[in-house]
Amino acid sequence: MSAEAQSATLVAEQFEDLEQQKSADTFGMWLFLVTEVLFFGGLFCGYCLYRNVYPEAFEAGSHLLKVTYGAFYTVLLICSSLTMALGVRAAQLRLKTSLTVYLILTWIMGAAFVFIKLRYEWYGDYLEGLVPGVHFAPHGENLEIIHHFHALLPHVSLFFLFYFCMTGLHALHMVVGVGLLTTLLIFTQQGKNTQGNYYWVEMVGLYWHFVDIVWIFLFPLLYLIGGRYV
Amino acid sequence: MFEHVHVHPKFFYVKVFLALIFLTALTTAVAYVDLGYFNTVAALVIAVVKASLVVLFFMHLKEQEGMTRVVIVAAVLWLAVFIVITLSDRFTRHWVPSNGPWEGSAITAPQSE
Amino acid sequence: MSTVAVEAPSLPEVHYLNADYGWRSWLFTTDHKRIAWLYLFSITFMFAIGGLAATLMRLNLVEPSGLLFEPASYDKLFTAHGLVMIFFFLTQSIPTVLGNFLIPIMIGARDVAFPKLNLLSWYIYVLGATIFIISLVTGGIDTGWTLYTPLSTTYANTNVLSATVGIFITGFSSILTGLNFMVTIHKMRAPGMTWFRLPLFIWAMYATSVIFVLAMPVIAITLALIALERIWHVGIFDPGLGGDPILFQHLFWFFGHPEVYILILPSMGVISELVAAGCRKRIFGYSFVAFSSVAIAAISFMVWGHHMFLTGQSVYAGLVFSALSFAVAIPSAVKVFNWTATMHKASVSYDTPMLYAIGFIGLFTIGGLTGLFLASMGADVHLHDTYFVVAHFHYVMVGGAIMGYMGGLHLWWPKMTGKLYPEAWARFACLLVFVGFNLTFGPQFILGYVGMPRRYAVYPAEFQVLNVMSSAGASILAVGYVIPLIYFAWSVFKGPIAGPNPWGAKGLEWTIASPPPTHNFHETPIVTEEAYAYEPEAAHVG
Amino acid sequence: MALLFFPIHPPQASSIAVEWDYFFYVLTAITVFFSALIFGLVFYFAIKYRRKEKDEVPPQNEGNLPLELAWTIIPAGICVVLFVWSSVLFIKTQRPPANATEVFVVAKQWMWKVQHPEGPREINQLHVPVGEPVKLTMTSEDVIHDFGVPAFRVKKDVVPGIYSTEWFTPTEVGEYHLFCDQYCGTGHSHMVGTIVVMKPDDYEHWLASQMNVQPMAERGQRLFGQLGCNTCHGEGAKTPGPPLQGLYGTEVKLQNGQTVTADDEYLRNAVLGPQGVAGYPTLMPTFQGQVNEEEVLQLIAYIKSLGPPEERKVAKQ
Repeated sequence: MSAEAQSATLVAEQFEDLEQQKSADTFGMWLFLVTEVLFFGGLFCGYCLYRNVYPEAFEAGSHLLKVTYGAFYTVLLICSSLTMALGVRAAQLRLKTSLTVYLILTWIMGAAFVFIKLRYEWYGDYLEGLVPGVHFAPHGENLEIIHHFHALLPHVSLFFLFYFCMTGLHALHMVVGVGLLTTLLIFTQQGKNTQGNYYWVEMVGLYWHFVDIVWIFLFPLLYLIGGRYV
Repeated sequence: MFEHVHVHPKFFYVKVFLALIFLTALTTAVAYVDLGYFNTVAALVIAVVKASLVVLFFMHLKEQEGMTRVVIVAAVLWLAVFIVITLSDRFTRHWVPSNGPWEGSAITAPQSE
Repeated sequence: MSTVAVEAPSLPEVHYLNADYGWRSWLFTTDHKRIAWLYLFSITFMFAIGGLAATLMRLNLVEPSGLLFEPASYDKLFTAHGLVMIFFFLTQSIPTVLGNFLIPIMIGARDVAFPKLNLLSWYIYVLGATIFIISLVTGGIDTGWTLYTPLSTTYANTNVLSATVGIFITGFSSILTGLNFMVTIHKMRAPGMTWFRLPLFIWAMYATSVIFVLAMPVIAITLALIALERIWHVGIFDPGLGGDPILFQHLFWFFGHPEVYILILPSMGVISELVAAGCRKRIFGYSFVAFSSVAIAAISFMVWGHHMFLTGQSVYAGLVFSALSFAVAIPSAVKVFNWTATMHKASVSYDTPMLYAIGFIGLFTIGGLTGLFLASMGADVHLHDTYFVVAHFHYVMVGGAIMGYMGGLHLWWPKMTGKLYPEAWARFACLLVFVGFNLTFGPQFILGYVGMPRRYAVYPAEFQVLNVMSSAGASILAVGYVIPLIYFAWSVFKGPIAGPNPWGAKGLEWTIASPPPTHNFHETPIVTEEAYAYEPEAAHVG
Repeated sequence: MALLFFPIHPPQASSIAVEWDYFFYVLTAITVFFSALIFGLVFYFAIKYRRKEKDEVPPQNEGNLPLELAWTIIPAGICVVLFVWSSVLFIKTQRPPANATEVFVVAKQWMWKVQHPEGPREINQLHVPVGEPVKLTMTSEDVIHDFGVPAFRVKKDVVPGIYSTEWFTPTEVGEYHLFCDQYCGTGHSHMVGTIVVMKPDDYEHWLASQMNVQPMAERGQRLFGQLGCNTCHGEGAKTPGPPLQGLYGTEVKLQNGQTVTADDEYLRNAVLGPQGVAGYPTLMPTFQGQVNEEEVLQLIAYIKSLGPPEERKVAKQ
């Protein structure tokens, strides 16, 4: 079978066969995601601590965020996860055209996420003086709550510290993801992903879904909990 | 080689997708109702369910070998240990241990001034 | 079946060292054995820097008022010593040199699972180390290796930022190495190489890799937060802005304590190999030793608070941490007893690797037992942050980790180079290390008990005699480390040819030529026996 | 113990030191015993079973389950005993007796600033009477320090933003080292001082000899006026804030519904970053930056002097 010969060229020399290579690569990817869990974990730990120490301040901070953005991103990322999953399916079935379409859709949604986040949400936050630290001085909407508890101000700043760190780190991962998708698209055009070795697509998919999961937690933690009904 | 790989129908993914969208709407809606402490619980439970859906079905964890599952569980467990113990320190920091039965009056002087 | 060479051995015609020539063949190599060499050179360089800093520190402490330096310079020296030794030498030492060289060979693979990633790890390491060295020579850093906030974030005005960037980058090198090793051990084992046929070194390296993967990301994010706080003063660790400086210690030690097991676990693995080879005997209680490595790795993540008993940490959290810290002593004790029992009715060789192993067992026992003092909250009230702590962790890190590393280098040097080192010199150096080490750090236990705090550039006069003893020991120790450097270099060019199995030891690495061919095995080996399957003479003769 | 050229034993000058040393000796005995055991066995085996022929291979064995269990369970048992003992000892060191004399310590790079409630202030020195428990309430103005007294076998980190406490009962008259044990920057090794333990008479004499002393509470009262705290917290203030008389030690209900005890730490936070108290408008500005840690302690001393919780009556100054 020619597939046999073809796969032989795909196997790196340290592996016995494609099966071993695939399972090693996939396991490696999962391990990488584990390191990512703990990488974000440090921030989540800090967030949990301060949220419990300064609950009012964190709720006030959450109140200053625009939930529309958060919900929109969540839907956007879930959609992109769907197209990514369908992309992996297309690669499994060796459908080059559908794979390309799904990858482009995912790419567009990922890029849109990053663009909207930076251009509109973060820039808006910046204009409203929500950048944490010694210059923290909110002057946008919904500030009654802060005026009510003006002593909370430094602690609200802590909330925004976590907000920027966590969403920033997440956005950084999105940028990397979009880069990976670009590479995948090029490979797909060269026909590399639809000849049986779909697992490159699968691994980028794993990464993409992981980044989606991080957002699934960030959305309620930052935009929702306690901040909506005050 | 890869012929035995299991390919799910498209609808399989769409079902998961719809569930995720529904849960997103649900968590947002719940956040607008003041349930006190329960708001946090609800938000976290929904987030965990959503994450599990993604991991199990989009990421095919269900079809991964046992070791991968162990690794994922271990990572989450480790993170939980990390956060729980750190928080437990912060919130018991002001607890002063009470008198133990082992203590004589030599160390703890009478409690009045 | 002992295969001690009878006829004069000769080098194989083609092996990994002469398969290719030129700097490109080294700097762009993906051969795990050559990458091991790249690491060996770079970490030896870092060890020299860290050792130099230690020598200068000990020299300074000869006088109570400081012989050479102002406190500001002394502070930079001990910070450089700690950071270099922990992050740029010990973390890499056994995993990246011996681990890289041996893991694929021991499990019967052609290479690690991701050879390019392996090389990338080295480049990341070099990048991080370079940035760190630049930050040292352009002014240094004076926060102590623990980088406690708010000192490191607000008050120190040295190169904290560039140094943390260097460490941050290096951390990713370790993460990738750990990931690579885990996948290799899981997926690349030769047919028949089941988990319980693995050499104990592999078990130890596996446990270490787990810690790399789980702990290193946390220090990365912690360092990033330090950088953030230093640049923008966002207040996360600043009590004035509502931050909690103790949170930093949690984040740091959640990484930091597993980190010290990253340093000692590989060494324990090496010692198992040294004892087995030096005694020609299966390790007593193989599965207990194997599982104790895993147990140590697991518990090591839940004991970090014993560094914080006196920080104002909750007494209740302290109790949990203390109990778990005692618990981690037990698997370590199990290992020591098993190594000792292995020597019972064995054939104990006096070759240098076995001498290092004997030294390790004794010194690690002392290091481990003195750890009990610090795991108990009551004793820690007095001993915390004194020289007792310094002595304790040097018994584990130097008496343990470095003894293991040196012993391992001596055992596998013939495999790595195909040449033998001069045995007499090696034994002499080992003796010097043992004596010098005890003279250096033994008195520090007393110093700590008497109350001398660590990180003091000047100290009350009554501590002088003990400090002079310690400094004298350090100079002997330094000589003990320089001698191997010389004879190892000599042996590469002039050493006698070793042959494939100079020790008559068991294990896949001894079945192939020394130095091994590029892909280790001409045919994938099929493993049919357990590790350390030494066959007694009777069976052999019959 | 001056048997040798160097000290091998720190002075034993507090009530805890005796207990501590006892525990330490037991630990040392265990360490010496097991180290000697392992060293002895290793050397004995190394000599007795040395390799006699070049290609000798000894008989093999697999291990021994009872032996494995023995050396797992025996160390575990020892560990349990040590854990319980050490934890009891530790808890004793963490809970000051109620009748302890209070002394306030503020650490900064690189000195120890000590205030006695009676008024005397010291730098890098602490005078205490022998035989009486002393409780230190400590905080830092900058980085983390550590107040360590080897002769008393006590130490505790001094953390900015937190009041940490440490206590001891000196048992021997003399002068002892005070060390900063937590690395705190360039001057770390110069952040040392002396603890002077005096006979009670001498101590009284020393207290009396301190010139121009004003008790901490009085200083606090003066500050109270200077900072304008009277405007809201004084008697018959126009914009009423919560009354402070008899506040110390009582339960305070906050606007967020929580109830906290008005202890030192709460009062410090209330001065530096006020939280709304239930029933009052949140008008109070933060005093962060306007008062230093020593002054906060004086304010607290003043509030404390306004009467114990039982008697909610106005203490007229």
